[in-house]
Amino acid sequence: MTTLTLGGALNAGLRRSLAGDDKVVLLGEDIGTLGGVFRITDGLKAEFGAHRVVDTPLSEAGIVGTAVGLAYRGYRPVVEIQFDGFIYPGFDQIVAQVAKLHYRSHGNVRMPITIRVPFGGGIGAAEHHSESPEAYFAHTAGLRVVACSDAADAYVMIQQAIASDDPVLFFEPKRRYHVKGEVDETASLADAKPMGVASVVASGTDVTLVTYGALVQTARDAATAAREDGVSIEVIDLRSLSPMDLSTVAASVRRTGRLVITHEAGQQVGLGAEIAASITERCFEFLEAAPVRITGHDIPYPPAKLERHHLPDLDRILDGVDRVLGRPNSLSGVEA
Amino acid sequence: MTTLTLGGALNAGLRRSLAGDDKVVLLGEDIGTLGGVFRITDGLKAEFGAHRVVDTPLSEAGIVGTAVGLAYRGYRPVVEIQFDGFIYPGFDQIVAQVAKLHYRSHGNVRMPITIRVPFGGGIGAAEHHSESPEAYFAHTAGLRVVACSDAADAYVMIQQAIASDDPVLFFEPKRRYHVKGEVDETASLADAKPMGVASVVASGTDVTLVTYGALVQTARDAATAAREDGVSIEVIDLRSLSPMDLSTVAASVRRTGRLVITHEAGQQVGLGAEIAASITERCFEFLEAAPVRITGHDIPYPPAKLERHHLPDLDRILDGVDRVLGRPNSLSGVEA
Amino acid sequence: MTPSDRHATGLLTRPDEFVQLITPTGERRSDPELDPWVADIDTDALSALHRDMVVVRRLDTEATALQRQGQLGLWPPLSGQEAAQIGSARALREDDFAFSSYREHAVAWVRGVGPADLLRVWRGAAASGWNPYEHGMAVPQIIIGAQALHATGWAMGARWDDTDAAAVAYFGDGATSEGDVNEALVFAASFDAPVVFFCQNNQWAISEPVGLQSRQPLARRADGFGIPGVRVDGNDVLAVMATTRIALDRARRGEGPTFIEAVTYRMGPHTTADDPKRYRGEDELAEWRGRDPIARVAALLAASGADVAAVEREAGEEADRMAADLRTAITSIADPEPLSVFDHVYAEPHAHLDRQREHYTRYLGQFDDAAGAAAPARGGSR
Amino acid sequence: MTPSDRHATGLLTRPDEFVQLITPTGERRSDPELDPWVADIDTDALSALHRDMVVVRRLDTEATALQRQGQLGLWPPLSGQEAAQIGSARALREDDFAFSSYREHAVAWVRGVGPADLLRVWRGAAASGWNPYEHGMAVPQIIIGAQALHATGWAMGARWDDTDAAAVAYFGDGATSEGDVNEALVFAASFDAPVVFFCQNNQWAISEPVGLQSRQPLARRADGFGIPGVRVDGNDVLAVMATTRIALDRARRGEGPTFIEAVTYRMGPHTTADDPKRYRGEDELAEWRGRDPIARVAALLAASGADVAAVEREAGEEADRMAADLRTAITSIADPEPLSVFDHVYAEPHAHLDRQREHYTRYLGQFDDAAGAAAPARGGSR
Ligand SMILES: Cc1ncc(C[n+]2csc(CCOP(=O)(O)OP(=O)(O)O)c2C)c(N)n1
Ligand SMILES: Cc1ncc(C[n+]2csc(CCOP(=O)(O)OP(=O)(O)O)c2C)c(N)n1
Ligand SMILES: [Mg+2]
Ligand SMILES: [Mg+2]
Repeated sequence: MTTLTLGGALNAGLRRSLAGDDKVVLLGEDIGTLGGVFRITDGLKAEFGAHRVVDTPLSEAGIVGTAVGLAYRGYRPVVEIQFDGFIYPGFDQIVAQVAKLHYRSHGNVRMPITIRVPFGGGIGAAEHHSESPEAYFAHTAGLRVVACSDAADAYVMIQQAIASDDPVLFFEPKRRYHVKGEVDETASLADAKPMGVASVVASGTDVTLVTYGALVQTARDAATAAREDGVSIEVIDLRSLSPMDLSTVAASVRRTGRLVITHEAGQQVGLGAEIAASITERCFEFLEAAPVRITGHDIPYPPAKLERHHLPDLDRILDGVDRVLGRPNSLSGVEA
Repeated sequence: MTTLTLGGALNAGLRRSLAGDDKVVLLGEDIGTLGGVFRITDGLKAEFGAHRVVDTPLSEAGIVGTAVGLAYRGYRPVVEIQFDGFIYPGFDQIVAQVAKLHYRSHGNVRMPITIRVPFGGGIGAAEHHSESPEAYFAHTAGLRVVACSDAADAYVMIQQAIASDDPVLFFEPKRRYHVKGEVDETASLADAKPMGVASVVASGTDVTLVTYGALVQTARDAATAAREDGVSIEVIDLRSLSPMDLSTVAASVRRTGRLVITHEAGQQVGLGAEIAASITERCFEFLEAAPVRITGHDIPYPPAKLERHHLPDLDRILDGVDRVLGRPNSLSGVEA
Repeated sequence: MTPSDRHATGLLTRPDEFVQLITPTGERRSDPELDPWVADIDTDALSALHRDMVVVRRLDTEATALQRQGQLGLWPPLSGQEAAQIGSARALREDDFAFSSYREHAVAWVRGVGPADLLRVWRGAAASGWNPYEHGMAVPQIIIGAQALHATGWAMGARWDDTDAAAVAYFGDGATSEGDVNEALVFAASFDAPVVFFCQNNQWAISEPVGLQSRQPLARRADGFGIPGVRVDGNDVLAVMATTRIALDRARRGEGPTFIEAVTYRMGPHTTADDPKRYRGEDELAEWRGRDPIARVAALLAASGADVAAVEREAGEEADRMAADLRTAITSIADPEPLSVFDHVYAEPHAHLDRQREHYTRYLGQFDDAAGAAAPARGGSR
Repeated sequence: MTPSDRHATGLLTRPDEFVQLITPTGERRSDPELDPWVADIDTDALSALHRDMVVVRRLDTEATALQRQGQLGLWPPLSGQEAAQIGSARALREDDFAFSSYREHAVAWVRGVGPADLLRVWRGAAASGWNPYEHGMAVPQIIIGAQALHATGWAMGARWDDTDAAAVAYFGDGATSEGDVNEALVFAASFDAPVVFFCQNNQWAISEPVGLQSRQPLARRADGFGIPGVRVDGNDVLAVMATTRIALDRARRGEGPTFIEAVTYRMGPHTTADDPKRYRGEDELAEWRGRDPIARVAALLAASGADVAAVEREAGEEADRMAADLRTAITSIADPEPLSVFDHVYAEPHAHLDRQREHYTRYLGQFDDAAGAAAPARGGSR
């Protein structure tokens, strides 16, 4: 076991993927000489050369579009989008090309492209630097979408994403880049938990709390706080957002009868809606209350000084837990 | 009252908007001389001139981006995206600019831009010509999203969208362009039903069936067919997808206790998820069964010969009705 | 065939000229820069190019007819652009890779795509017609300009792989306004990608004249990106071939991308769903008929003493055979299986979609079981 | 000030030159094409430009200091680009409109934006600093290149409105690779939009040298779109002003867009979060220090017999005042009200968001009610 930050674990995982397969190439803005604005690719250009770790011109459509061409030629491109908010100029290439080419070519052309996206807020950044665009991609057939939440998962999941023959949107919780964890760099990928499976990161019996990315830690903290309050929360780190491991969530909800979902993205037509709807379909008889969503507001990401009034935090999550438990909460008495 | 096709009603509505406000300009590919590939802008360039109905170079980001600049100058641009699948190159300008500029400028800069999108399948078209991208926009804060379903609504809603000081994604059910209806061209906009309000288009007591766009007609047909079968379906045309008129839906579900939602877009993180989740939040005590979603599959839009195996139709909707009623249906016996 | 060992390729930068080797009346103009690159095109080879063009023009009329008969859902005709497509495609090597739009049927035909595979998509029976790796040609692209980036990426990879294969990106005049095409020029220049940007300026993007996209020759676009641009008579199969060969040779030598504007004309409608009378006059069409790419080759053959009647007869016979094949092919295209809607969305198992497929299988099963109590079909056919 | 009545504007197309009026050592070079456009810039006017540059450089160092002190979250310094920004902004008329990126603080300053409004955003206290209509300047743009299209659209509207106002789009060298900038050139050319594309080539896009975006002068990009391009010494305030005036004059006369590449250098880091030592050497910086935009104006003033010491003293005093204002301003910026997160998302009522606001109001209310039984706050500060 090595102690690595989440960012360091990604770096180690990328290094191992580059070393293990000649066809893995990294593309992005400032990822070479600079090592990325978050230093996730630090040292990799020096180690693998400028044809493996490629500083590209400033164009997201260009990066993703050339990655498609490289995939046509048998490469496994790993694209870095510098910040979440800069993915949209590449949106057409992602949803109309990357997502569809395997289908359109009847499986002849593979698109094993990994698109790395540092995502989410909480770092006091300027606009367009704190977005949570995952719902757009989870709604897009042909893509896989995952989000890691700690160093150990980051290390394994980035390698799994690169090894996958399908395109993967890989969301990295940027405000947790510096959080350390234990990583087993010797373990084989074959033994690792598959990318598509959720993790129960805290067991509980009263409420199931589902999240992913940076909020996994917040959810754990909420579970700890609630325990003092006599409420036992089971926390599930979804890990894969498309497909979602609904079996794991449903199994938990069948026991707890109560579901809270939290994410930073806006509520309207977000992941929380899908989880709530899908679990209601699967567990209707078991539900004691309607699933509760604690999410970012449906607003453009606000200026830094206001982001704490936008992002779900421990208190807002616990307020949601109260709601699902029918205890007094912020919505008590509000007409449905 | 005049009898107009849905397409003709849009044309009439656009004409009235152009005549009523000098600042209304239409921008798009082939909308001028040709009158649009669906002829929705037929005759308008001849009537209002090339500065009011503008054939643009072939670039969706260009069209939307220049519309932003025009809005900055006080114009009310009405943009035509030729087909649903061609909106993605303009996605960044829509979600990062159009949607956010009113917020970013503290309300100083208005973005009264209407983006017309012929959407949906069922016309035997080539790929990228049958998409239902509405969920992406309904998830985007700062945009309004509406879908018309008949000539009367088309005529009124397009004028309301143009008159709105907010940006509106205006989805037009292209396979219904030729369906005729009665339009009152003399009525004043002020008296019309607001754009944000849903319509109960068929009353019923057993099941609430919610949809929008082209499927409204299919849903009505399903209600008719079900009546013979002794099932009374209330059909709601959502009309506005963001915000959604959930009060109208909730009021219906409180009576019926059962909800079916249908749309052509894929299921995962689609509008149906939001409606199911929101209504479950509001009507949990009233629900007799989990809301059922009948949607396009989560696949890239298939080739024309397969589209009938992708799109919800009368039979699939009725299968969903059976499901929500606990009658034998295609899922009977399938593990949840 | 490749005189690059003898001649320096040179930086073919002639954006403001109108490079031509065969005039509309069939005279052979000499061009010291281009001539060596088609020195191998003797009477036989020229007759073969003539035949190619006759065959693909027939392909076009036959497919258009099939659409009128309801056998195809749609067809985007190539008529008028035979020289541009044949001349460039015949310059390609087997290990090169073509990325095209929806209109390059002649390129596909040269790349060995058979009749059924050409029609499959336009019949609505399949998402694509052929395996790209069997023909060195990508699935055609409908999103205007997107393929220019794919070609560039492929070419970057070809270079990193140390091959001398090249990519060619086909796109139209309208496409030059899309960000993707311009970004492709940026990337290609930056990475010295062995890619040929082959722009068929057929004067129209549906109803929009090329003047709306650009007030000046499109070939001049390239220089601003550091890429040599050349403007060639796109109805001159020889000039197109020479130009493309030079561009490919540059690419193979590691000298990077070239931009070719082939000036041509779309004689037919944008697609069978289009009515060009709404936006362009008969005069224009008549003028371009006088520049027919096939007629001028026949005239040149005649002038050079070939038995043109025989050449035309043989071409006609091959076109007849192809047409017969096409009509057989169309009947051979089976309707896809309902459940194939779920195939190939992912390369690896996907829990959600697998479940959706299972549900839909069960749903369809109700109908098979005609006597079954559960069979809905209450709405009849929709 | 606008000699266009006397001189034909001419199509200032000098993409391969390096247009300069003041050498780095302060010599005045004559340029028959440009000179008439700055004939009004006498010693006083030149001193004013000098003062402008001194003040905005101080603005930059003060803001950088405020960031280091934790008063700002981030600051993207402009140091080195004073001449490019001042020279161009001082050429604008009040009814013109500037669309900028995040780095054009000097432009904002010239447009009359006050200290608090300049800092507000970088403190994280507001989504934008000023009302665009009060200053003829849009809210700055972070999405690289997007504003080029906005400027073009605004200019199209200005033309349709029959005004002779013009738009200017500021963007960097890196931005030229984004589709949006290229599409803006297409639209501007097609609609003869009165817009000036003002590209500050400061040699770097974060860690990427300009050579990665283009192997040749960026000014040459324009010609391929049918737009005149000019390459100007961006550290020469006079040449920048002359060039921008010519371009604006063309725009006002209905002659369409111009592309200006102002060759300059970003002396500081990309932002206060950047460490340029990781990607560029001291030599390069030293070389560019020798081309300082302020020093050369001082040298020219000295050569022309002005009392440079006085000019510099007055500039310093104004900079001191501005710095004092800035420090007062920063303390005046109030933290935004929590519920203002919901303000201005829409211009008209929105049922869903109104409900969300109501919920959040109620949620926050629990905390106010400190003694209330319901107040959660169990997690304390997160
Ligand atoms: C992104 C996008 N926008 C719009 C369209 C609709 N469309 C299809 S073909 C076409 C014109 C293309 O013109 P050009 O590039 O000149 O090619 P041509 O059809 O003449 O071969 C348009 C606008 C599209 N397919 N993709
Ligand atoms: C669409 C987009 N992609 C990436 C970024 C991240 N980013 C911010 S500034 C920058 C470099 C811009 O370089 P340039 O255009 O030369 O302007 P400069 O910063 O030098 O003024 C990048 C890549 C962004 N803001 N927007
Ligand atoms: Mg064309
Ligand atoms: Mg720069």
